[in-house]
Parts: sequence; C-alpha cells; structure tokens
Amino acid sequence: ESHTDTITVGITQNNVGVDSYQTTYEQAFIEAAEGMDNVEAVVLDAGGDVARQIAQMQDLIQQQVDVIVIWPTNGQAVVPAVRAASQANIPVVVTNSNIAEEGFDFIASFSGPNNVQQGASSAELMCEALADDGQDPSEATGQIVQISGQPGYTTAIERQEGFEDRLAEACPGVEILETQPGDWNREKSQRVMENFLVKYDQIDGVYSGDDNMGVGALNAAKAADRVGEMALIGATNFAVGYEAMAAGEYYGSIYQSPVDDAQNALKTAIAVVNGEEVPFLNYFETPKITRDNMDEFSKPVF
Amino acid sequence: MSKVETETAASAKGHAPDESAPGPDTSRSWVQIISAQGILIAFAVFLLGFGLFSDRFLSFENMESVLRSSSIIGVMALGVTVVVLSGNLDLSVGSMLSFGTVMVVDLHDKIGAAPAMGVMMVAVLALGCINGFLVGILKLNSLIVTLGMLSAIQGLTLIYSGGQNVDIAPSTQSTTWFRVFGRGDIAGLDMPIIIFAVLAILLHCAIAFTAYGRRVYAVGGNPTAAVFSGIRRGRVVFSTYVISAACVGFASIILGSRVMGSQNNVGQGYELLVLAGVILGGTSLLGGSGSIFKTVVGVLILGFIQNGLLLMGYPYYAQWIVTWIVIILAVWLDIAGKRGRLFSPIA
Amino acid sequence: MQSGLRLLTRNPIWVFVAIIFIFFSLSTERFFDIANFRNILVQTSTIGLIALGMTLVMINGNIDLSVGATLALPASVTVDVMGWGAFAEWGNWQILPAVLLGLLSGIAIGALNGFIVWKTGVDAFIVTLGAMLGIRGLVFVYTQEQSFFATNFTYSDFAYSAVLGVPTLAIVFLVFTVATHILLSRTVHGSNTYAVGDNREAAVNAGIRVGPHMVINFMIIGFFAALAGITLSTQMGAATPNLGREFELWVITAVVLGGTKLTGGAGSIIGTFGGVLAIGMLRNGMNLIGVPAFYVLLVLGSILIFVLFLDKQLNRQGEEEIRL
Amino acid sequence: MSDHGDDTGSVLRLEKIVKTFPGVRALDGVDFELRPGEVHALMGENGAGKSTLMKVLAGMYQPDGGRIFIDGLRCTLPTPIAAKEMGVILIHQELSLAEEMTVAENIFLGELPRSRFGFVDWGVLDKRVGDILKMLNVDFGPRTKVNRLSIAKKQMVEIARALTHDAKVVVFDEPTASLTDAEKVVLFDIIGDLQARGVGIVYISHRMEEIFKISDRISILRDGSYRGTLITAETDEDAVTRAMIGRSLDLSRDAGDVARPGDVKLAVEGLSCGSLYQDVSFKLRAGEVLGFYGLVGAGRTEIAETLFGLRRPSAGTVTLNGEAVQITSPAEAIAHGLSLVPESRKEQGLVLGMNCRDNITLPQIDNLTSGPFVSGPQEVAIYEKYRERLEIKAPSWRAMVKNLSGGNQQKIVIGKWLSMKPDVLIVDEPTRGIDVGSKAEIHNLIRELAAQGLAVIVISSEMPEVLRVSDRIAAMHQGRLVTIFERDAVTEDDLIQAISGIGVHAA
Ligand SMILES: Nc1ncnc2c1ncn2[C@@H]1O[C@H](COP(=O)(O)OP(=O)(O)OP(=O)(O)O)[C@@H](O)[C@H]1O
Ligand SMILES: Nc1ncnc2c1ncn2[C@@H]1O[C@H](COP(=O)(O)OP(=O)(O)OP(=O)(O)O)[C@@H](O)[C@H]1O
Ligand SMILES: [Mg+2]
Ligand SMILES: [Mg+2]
Repeated sequence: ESHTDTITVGITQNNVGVDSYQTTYEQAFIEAAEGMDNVEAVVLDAGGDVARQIAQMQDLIQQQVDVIVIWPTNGQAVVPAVRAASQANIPVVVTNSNIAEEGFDFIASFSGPNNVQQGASSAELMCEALADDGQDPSEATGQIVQISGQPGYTTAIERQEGFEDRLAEACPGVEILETQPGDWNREKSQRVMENFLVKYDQIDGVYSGDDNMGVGALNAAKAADRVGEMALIGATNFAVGYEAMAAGEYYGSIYQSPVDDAQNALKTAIAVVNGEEVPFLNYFETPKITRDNMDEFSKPVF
Repeated sequence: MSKVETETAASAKGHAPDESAPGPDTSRSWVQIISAQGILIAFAVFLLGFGLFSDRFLSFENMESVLRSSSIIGVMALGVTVVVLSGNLDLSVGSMLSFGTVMVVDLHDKIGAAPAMGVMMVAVLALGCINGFLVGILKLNSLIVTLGMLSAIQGLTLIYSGGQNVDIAPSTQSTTWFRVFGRGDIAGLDMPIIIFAVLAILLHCAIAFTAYGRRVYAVGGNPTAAVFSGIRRGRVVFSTYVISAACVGFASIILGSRVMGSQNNVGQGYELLVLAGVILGGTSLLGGSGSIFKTVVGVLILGFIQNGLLLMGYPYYAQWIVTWIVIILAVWLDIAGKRGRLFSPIA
Repeated sequence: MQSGLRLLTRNPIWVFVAIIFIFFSLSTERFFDIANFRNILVQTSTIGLIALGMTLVMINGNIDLSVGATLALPASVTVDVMGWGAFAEWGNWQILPAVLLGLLSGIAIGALNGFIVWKTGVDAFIVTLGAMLGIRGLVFVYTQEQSFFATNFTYSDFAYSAVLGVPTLAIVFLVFTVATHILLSRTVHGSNTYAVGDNREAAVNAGIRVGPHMVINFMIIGFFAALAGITLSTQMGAATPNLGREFELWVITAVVLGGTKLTGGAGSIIGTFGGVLAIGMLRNGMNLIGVPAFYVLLVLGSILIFVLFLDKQLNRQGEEEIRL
Repeated sequence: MSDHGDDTGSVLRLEKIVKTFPGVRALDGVDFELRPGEVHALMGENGAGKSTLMKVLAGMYQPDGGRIFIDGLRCTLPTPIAAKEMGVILIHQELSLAEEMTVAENIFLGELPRSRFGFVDWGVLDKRVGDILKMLNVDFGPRTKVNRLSIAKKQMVEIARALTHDAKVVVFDEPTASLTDAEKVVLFDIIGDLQARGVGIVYISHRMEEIFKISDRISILRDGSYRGTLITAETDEDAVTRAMIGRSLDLSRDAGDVARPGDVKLAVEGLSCGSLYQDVSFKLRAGEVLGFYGLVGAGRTEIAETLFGLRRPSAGTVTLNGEAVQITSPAEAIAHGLSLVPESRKEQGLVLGMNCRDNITLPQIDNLTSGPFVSGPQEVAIYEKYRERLEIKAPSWRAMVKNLSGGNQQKIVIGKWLSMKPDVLIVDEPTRGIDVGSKAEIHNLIRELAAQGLAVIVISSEMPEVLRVSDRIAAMHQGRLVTIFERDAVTEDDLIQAISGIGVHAA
C-alpha cells in the first residue's frame, strides 16, 4: 500500500529533559519531521516511567498513527505493548536502545547505536590509555573504577556488559576495582568518585557510562589533585567531555550524535511505512574519539 | 498525621517535665537514658562501628569528603527543618534545587557570576513565596501544595532550559570567582562545609534563641493558640517557606559551583532524603518540636551511612536498606523514651 | 436537588471530572471514543487499585509512601516464579502459584509496615518513608538489578484481553472498586476505619483493637499494591526493579483530590475513583492533544493545587467563620 | 479468702493505689470504696489526682502499687477493654468522640451490631440508639453527625455510651462542666435510674451544690493522698472545703470594692456577626466588671472573638478609649490593650508541648529581647511573678503544660493574659473545671483587677459566678443582648427569664 497523504509518526521517548542528549534528539526529530512536507509527528515522553510509556503506546495505537517509534524505557517491559501495536497493524521502529529479543518478531527495525559495541570500544580505549609507551595494549595493566548509568536501564546495562566483557579479553591485566552507579547524573558521579578517591590510593583509569558522568569524575579528581594519575574514558561524547579532551584532561570517549540518531530513526520509520526494505538492525556509526582524532569531529551541540 | 498527636499526647506520660534537672526522679529506665541523647549515641556508635571495619573511615580526608557531600542536602535540610517545626512540609525543595542550579549555571556565562546569583535567588525566593502564600495565607494543605509545586517547578525548569544541560564554559571554570562556593577552601577546610556550618549556626540561633523562633515553635505546636496569642500565623508560615527557599538558593550555588554545570533533574528525589535527615535528627513531623542542631546530626548520619557502606564495599542499594532500619530505630527510640516504654501501649 | 448539591460540595472532584471530560471531548475528536475510554480505565487501573488501599489507610489516619516500591517486589516475584523450573511442566498453570506468591509478598510487606506502626508507635509517614527506600533496596537485592521477562505470552495476553468488549484489567479495577466501597461503607471494619482515623484515642477507649485493625488495612494496601504490580507486569510481560517510582505521589494525589482528609477520619471510595479518573483523563487528554512534555508537569502540578483551593472554597463557612 | 475482708457490701474497692509520673506522685496510697446503688462523690483541688485515680480504675493507667477489687474479687485491669468487661465505665472529663461519625456509631463505637459477613446491622443499631436517646430526652437522632452538635450535646452522647452496657460502676468525671440546667436535670434523672438498678456511681465535680444534691458519700483527695470519706447528709460545704484545701473560704464579696467606674473604655454599638449574634450594644468603663450570662450557644464567645479580631463583624462599631477602631487580628487587639482568656484552654489557650514559662510570655515575646535574642531571665521573672500570684502548681517553669492538671493549665492562660497588663480584659468561662479554692482566688483576682482600673468582661454560664464578680450583667438569648442588669438590682429569676427568652418585652 502506498501513502499519498500525510504520514503520522508517533514517537514515545524515554525521558526527555533528563539530559541534553535526549532533548537534542527530540528537537532533531521534530525538525526532521517538519522538514518533510508529508510527515506529521506526535511526540510523547514517558518521563522514564515504563507504565507511562505503555499507556502512551496505547494512546498512539488508539490514534491509529501510521508508525510508532519507541525509545524503550526498558527493553523487556515494552515487548507486549510493541506486540499489541503490531497486532493492530501498526509497524514499530525501536530507537536508541533495543528491546529484548523476544520482541524482535514484532518490530520492523531497530535504529540506533550499538551500546554493547560502545562499551567494548571504551574498553579498547582503556587498554590503549593504560599501556605504557610502545607497549601493546593487550599487555596493559592497572586498576580502574567504573561509574555506570542508572541501574535497571537497558543502555546502562548494555554498556557495562560490553565494557566488562571486552576489557577481560582485550587487556586481562586491567582490574576493575569497583563499580558504582552515577545515575547519568554529574553531581552524583562526582560524589561517587570522591568516595573512590578516598578509598583507593591508586586509580589508573575511570570508565563512565557517559561523558556527563565522566566530567563529574573529572571534577572530583581535579579537586583531589589526582587527574594526573588516571585516564578518564566516557561514552556518548558531550560538549563538556569534548572540551575536557581538548584540555588534555580527558582521554577519550565514543562519539554519538543525537541528531544522527533521530534522523536515522525517522528515516527508517518513513521507509517502513512506504514499504521499503530496511535492515533489521539499523545501527549508525559511533566511532571512538580521543584527543588525537577529535579534529575529525565537530563539537557536540549538547 | 494529626491524629497521632492525640496518641502521643496520651502516651507521653513518661516524659520528665524537667529535662535538664532530673531531680528526685528515680524511674528513668534505660530506654529513657538512651533516647534522651539517642541520636548522638547512635551517631557515635555508627562512627566507631564503621571505624572498626574500615581504617580509612575515620581519616580526616574521609570525614571531609562526607561533610562535603552532605553539605548540599544539609543546607536544604536546615530550611526544611524550619518549615517542619512550624507544622508543615516542603516537598518542593528537590525541584527547586534543580531550578536554582540550572538557572545560576545558565546565567553565569551570560550575565556574570554575581548577577546570576542575584537573579537566581530572586527567582527561587519567588517560588518560596508562592509556597508560603498557598500554605500560609490560603491555608492549603502543605503536603499537597508542595507536591504540586514539585511537579510544576520541574516543568518550569525544563521550560527554562529547553531540556538542555547547562554548563559553565571550561575556559571560565578555572577563572571565575564563582568557583569559590563549591571548590574553594579556607585554611584547608572546604567551602561547602563552611557555608553549611555558618548557615547551621545562624539558623540555629535564629530558631532557638529569638522571638521569631519562639513563634515558629508556637505555630507548629498549636496554630490556634498561636493566633489567639497574637501571632500572625500566616506570616510565620509564609516566612518559613521563604527561609526554606533561601536555603535551596544557597544549596544551588554550592551545587552549581561544585559541578560547574547542571542537568534538569539534579535535585530529583532530594526532597525525601532531606526529609529523612530531618526526621532522623528527631524533629517531629507534627511540628513544634525539634531543632536545627538535631537536623545537622541527622543529615550527617545519613551521609556516614552512605559513605561507610560504600567504603566497606557493599552495593549502593545496601545503604537504602540500612537507612530504612536506622530511621525507624532512631525515631522509635526517641518516642519510646518519651512515653517511657518500648512498645506502643495501643492494643 | 439540595442533597445533590451537598454531594458535589463533598466531592468537588466530580465537578472537575465533568469539566475536563467536556473540555477534552471538545478539543479532540479522538478523546470521546469508546476505545479511548477503555484505554483510560486500563491506564488508571494501576494507580487506581493502589488508591483504593490508600483510601483505607489514609482514612485510618495513616499514609503509605512505600507503595511504589512495594509494587515492584510482587511484580518481580511473580514474573520470576513463573519461570522456575519446578513449574516448567505446568503450562499456563504456572501463572497461578506465581501470582499467589506475588500477592503474598505484597501482603507481607503491608503487614510488616503495619506491624511496625502498631508496635513502635512511630508515625506511618516516617515508617513508610523509610520503607520506600528499604523495600526498593530489597527489590534490587532480589533482582540483582536485572529485569525479569515472562516467557509465557499468555501472561501478557491477559493484559490485552477483554470480556464483552471491556478490557479485563478495567474489570478487575471496577470490581475491586465496588468491593472496597462496600467494605468501607457497609461493614464493621469500614466503620472502625473511620473511627480510628477520626479519634484514635476514642477508638482505643471504646475497645477497638486499633493495632491489628491498622495492620489489616496495611495488608489491604499491600495486597492492592501487589495486584497493581502484577497487572502492570502483565502489561509489560516483564518486571523491572525500577517499577513504580514516584507512584506514591500520584496515588496520594488521586486520593486527596478525591476528598480524603490527610488527617484521617473522612473520605470515600467514590471520591477516590473520581480523583483517579481525573488524573487519568488529564494525562490521556494531554497526550492526545499533544501538550509538550514539559508543560504536562506544570499543568498537573497547578491543577492539583487548584483543586485543593476549590475544595477549600466550597467547604468554607462564609464570612462568619473564625479567622485563624 | 482473706482478700475479701469486710467489703461484702461493696461493688468496688481500691486499696493503697500508687501512681507516679516522672517528677509527680499523682496518687500516694489512695483508698476508695463504692457500694451498689450509691453515688459516691470524689472531690479535691485541681491536680489532686481524681482523674488519675479513675483512669487507673478504667484500665487506662497501670498503678505502680495497690490493689483493685471488683465485687470482692481482686483483679488487674490492663486495658480499657478489660475494665469495660468487668463492668467499669468511665465518662471522660475531656470529650472523646469521633467527630465525623454519627451519634449512633459513636455510642456503639467498638461494638457495632453485626449481621452476617461483618456487615453493620443498621436496623438494630438505629433501634437500640433510638431507645437510649429517648431515655435521655434529647432532640437529635441516631444519624446526626457528632460534629454538628454543641458541646453539651456531645457530652450527652458520651453519657449515652454508659447506658449501652450492663455496668456495675459508672464514673462521671466532671460531666456538668458544659451542660445547661435542663440537661443537668436529665443527667441527674439518669443517675437516679442507674442508682435504682444497683449500679455504683462515682461522681467527680467541683460544684458543691451538685455534690450535695445527689451524692451519698464524699471522698476527698488532697495532693494525691486520701483524706477520708464524709457522709453527705452529715456534713456541710464548709467542712468539705476545709478537708480539700485546709481552710475555709470567704465567699462574700468584699465590701470595699464597690466600683467607682471611670471613663468609658470600650463602647460597642449595633455589633452583628451574621447569624451568630445581632445588634449588640454596650459600654464598659474602667474599673467595672461586666458579666455576660446566657445559655451555651447564645453568642457570647463570638462577641468576644469579634472584639479580639478573630471574626469580621457584619455591622456595628467598636470604640476603644473614645476612638473608633477596626480590629482585624489578635495582634492588633493586643496592641490596643485588649486581652482575651479564651473559652477552650487546650485548643485556644495553650501550646501544650511548650513549657510553662514560654506559654506565659508568648504574646509579649517581642518585648522580652536583649539584642537579637530572647532574654531568659526577664521571661523567668514574669513567670515567677504570676506563679506566685496565681499559686500555679508546677514542678518548675520547665514543665510542659500538658503535664499540669486542668486547673493549673487554666491559671497559666490567665497569667499569660494578665502579664500583658491590658486595659480591657475579656475572660471566657474563666473557671470551667477549676476547684473551689482556685475559683475563689480567680474571682477575687478579677475584682482586684477591676479595682485597679481595668475594664473586665466576664463570660460565664454559671449564675453564682456572674453574680459574684460582676457590677452589671448582660443577659443574652439566641444571639441578642436582652437587657443589661445592675447587679444589685437583679434576682436569679430575672436572669433565668432573660436568658431563656421569657418575657422579652421591648427594652
Ligand atoms: N500524663 C501525665 N504526666 C505527668 N503528670 C501527670 C499526667 N497526668 C496527670 N499528671 C499529674 O498528676 C496529678 C494529678 O492529675 P489529675 O489529672 O488526676 O488531677 P485532677 O484531680 O483530675 O485535677 P482536675 O480537677 O484539674 O481535673 C497532677 O499533678 C498532674 O500534673
Ligand atoms: N445549634 C448549634 N449547632 C451546632 N453547634 C452549635 C450550636 N450552637 C452552638 N454550637 C457550637 O457550640 C459551641 C459553643 O457555643 P457558642 O460558643 O456559640 O456559645 P456561647 O454563647 O459562647 O456559649 P458558651 O460560652 O456557654 O459556650 C460553639 O463552638 C458553637 O459552634
Ligand atoms: Mg481531672
Ligand atoms: Mg462560649
């Protein structure tokens, strides 16, 4: 079937306003939709609450939108809601973080970054950072701490998983002393890091689930005058992380553009409605970024 | 909640009328002795207990770290204590902290540090005035009003920032004098701790020793009798919310300066931690009894629980479970002492 | 006419429900639609079920801030138990012991809260504030931070099933609403609930076993929180450890909007039902007309305060009133 | 059994009951004995321990020593329920009702009749309550909400509770403090009925005339110890008073205090407040005591509250010291030199959780500062002055007022307002629940204050009180000021007629 008239895209987001990434994503999504003349977007936000997201799915089904884009608050908990949409013949595109495998039958496509891969990339960066000059990264040794995202949320879990698994392979000599959640919150992770600094006399590296938390850790390390001893590595490069990197205080991160993320999702959704062929796992690129190659990237806008 | 008042009044028969001079009273049981200084004893036991398990716990460095990370919650708790003493609640402080921090950080680079702080203070005080007007003048229930404000201010913050994180540019971070509040120190003692201590002393004196403080206690203890005694209850309640908002303003400055940036939800959930600190200190939610000093102790206990468990390597959620137990035990011992028996007499 | 007016001044929330109903019906054609009403009922059922229990507890002069956390435990227990090897052979019957265990865990938490309130005499606000943190901690201990997934799709099909066109979850909610209404207005336990909240000392003196009575009401709210957690997990086919955060705030809001006094002694299920519907319709309506997320928070907060103000105005005794 | 002793004839016997509160020995080996069908009065000053003794009997307090025998059997009463089951019913001094519930639910609180499955049997309930209410001869029904009743009617509901049980012992703790005369008659009839059924009655009151009217014996407590039992028929008021307070009272009015009223301090002209009271006019001079007499609900309290800025008048003017004023808050009233001793000390007069000193100084706390801080010594000085003057019995100024006896609490309230050195003092029911000795002191104090040039308004529902303290008496009936009598030219009959609306001829 072909859609000659307007296509209505419904999107339910995870938690807009919790950080700039999601807000920028939302703006990019709305802008992109406005840029296409035959697309109308219904934009909803679940505020991080699974129950509310399920209700929003129901409302979108009720409105009979042409396609639903969902940024799951939880990869498993939204599966039945997604199933209900597919049973109502509304195709679903999952964005940013994937849903559980059990739900794969009910979605048209996933569009977003590969969070497990991101964690793995960060692990590789960590090995490089800890290797002495000329030493092979796999020989690297050291003690590091990890500040993870909000417990129970898929992105946090996947990044942690990817990081820990890859680290064990890529440089078995590096030991994770401790992991504590920073809840995607800079102030919280600053406090967590302060505790780590008191507890451990030597910290060679810090991995944070995103740059926002990473900069919190950096703040704490600076205040304790201990930036020199450690390599700080993050993910989802934020403007503050980019700047810290330029200042030489921050080792590296993963570049992930919310604008790409949003546009990718919208394009995938439109393609699905138009009956075009789309890859089932439609990842967009999330390359490593360090001081050495940061010129290749524009500074994040968030 | 007010129903409990009748119950505690009825069961308060064990309370020594003259606390400072026990006199001929021979019936003080161990419960009473513990509870009279219960919170301080608990505090000491805590410090010692953790000290045994972790050699770093009692280090100066760690103490300072705990004080510093407690200072933001602590400053907010000072203001909330005043509100609670006058018999009301303030659940909007968490959202208000987000609002204040986002605002002061955002404005810093735009209009300079001092104006930013000024504008933010005015804005936060205005929110306090709204709370004060609704609860003090219109006499609406404080729990619900501040619950509504919690949500509304969260919305305001997001509208203000457009949902974006705000940051102070890295180039100015190291040069602005705004950094003093969160990162500076005097004679090696961190500035947040000093601000917390100074505010605590000021407010403690204001509440414990001035006529204003007496009015706050009277309004909390019996609002009707306070009015009959010529106290303008509306104004007193109004002022407590302004004080609470001012404390949130100070906390925002510390937070903004410490982090040099802010998310829109930094303060989420703080209202309950703050309240937990106030309760743990032994200030009664019914109003009219408690003190600023007690709140300081309560907040520090919370801080040390969190820190101690972390140092001992427990997962972060262990602190929630321990906080649960400690809150109930502390308040229980407190009222058990007042009524002179461990268990409630209610059948 | 006069009694109708009295009913309204006692439950101003229904005026408000009518206003938002008309407003949204005029604003968007998608609102006034049987399918949408079904949605609203299902969406509100979670908060609604807990609100039923909260009404009892609040009339009792207590409050339960731990319901959000309480809800997460039974949800996880149920989904977890369903997957136990022991029940692998049971087919769909595996759901039965899982649900029973889930409900039991909720009731047990309620009993624990109630027992602490009774025996220690510590205010319920404080007991359950602590429990809100602690029980969430227990959920994390139990789940090891993981979400559980229900591999049996019958479980989630239940959430989307309907009887005679009415969603099963809506029916569950309505049935329990009626049952709780009868419990509160017709039985001795209901009368005692009011008495204990109205004047606890008098109730004690009159020989009501106030302690066990309060424990029962806490067990009831534990049951309802568990039920809400389980129905929510059927909608998700899964349980997450963060489930139900901040629910307590919305439940209390609904109950207070419905006219239950925070000090106890007064309130009704009819009012609570109105309060729950008001919040549900506001949320749903704002989604349908596309109010930006940031403004939704502002609007909900303001409306909550406004309704409180309205209630105060309606219940004023006029100019003769003493001014305190 | 030796425990039986010689009490074959008694339904209740208390032996050597001891009860201590921290710092207070409230009961110090008290004996008490009650026979079936007897009205046994319990008297004593405020804080003598009467209520405490009865709470021990009702299972609300556990005694620290002593023994309780009911029907000759030794028993312990660990809970109020246990006491009720033993047939002991206490009607509280302070009202203890669930305000939002109906009369019927309150009367059968805790014992609602059940039909199947725990449902309330409303039919049975209404019938049983209806019967009881008929016996009490009241004008409200079983389904009336208690919060719609006046205080007196609430008291009747409390009393009705006693009739639902086959009681052996019924204790009335100051039941008449807020009853009208008509209601008192009903109450005494009920007591007579109970007596006839062989129930033992303990009756606590500070009103001598009642005691002598209905009691058979009088037991006296003083400072927590038992001072003996008198047979009512063989004694007189003076003997009882002496046993209670250790001296006789001179109840006559001092001759020397004939008021020489000065300037008009307060003039009220056509004051109305909606339906509460209408068109009230009077003048009050310095050095004069104006009594307000009327039935409960006549609107006297509301007038006082209006003058004190707590209610907005719908019409009329108030002139203070020759100057028209509009007072909109108690703070302003105080600034104008007005003081009000409110009707309800617990709700309106005291912050129960505060200590004695802080309660007394509360209205003037702003003036007691040195630098930014409140001056403790100044405060204590004020407290000490009024403690001595009013003979307040409290362990120290640090004692919380909630631990004082009712009478001493009342004195704290009076002290608080006297210490303001007002021009115009309004006292509303100043001696409700106060023992005879203190009452006389308070009356003398009021006269003394007037003699010093204060203008005083005394609101009271007790005729002897108004007659004793007033120079003129304003009689009120249903929100209207009927007449103002000169005290020397009025008889009791005139007053009763005026306040009950009989013969309201154009004044
Ligand atoms: N709960 C309590 N805690 C401490 N002291 C108390 C308590 N209840 C009573 N008292 C003290 O016990 C003594 C006796 O009080 P009680 O109430 O029995 O006096 P009362 O004879 O009934 O006086 P009144 O005529 O004023 O009612 C008083 O000194 C009072 O202060
Ligand atoms: N008819 C009534 N119905 C309900 N409540 C009443 C009624 N009459 C009086 N009341 C209440 O009873 C209380 C006492 O009456 P009120 O204060 O009006 O009279 P008063 O003239 O001051 O009498 P007193 O000083 O003897 O109490 C008040 O709180 C009033 O609200
Ligand atoms: Mg007494
Ligand atoms: Mg009166």
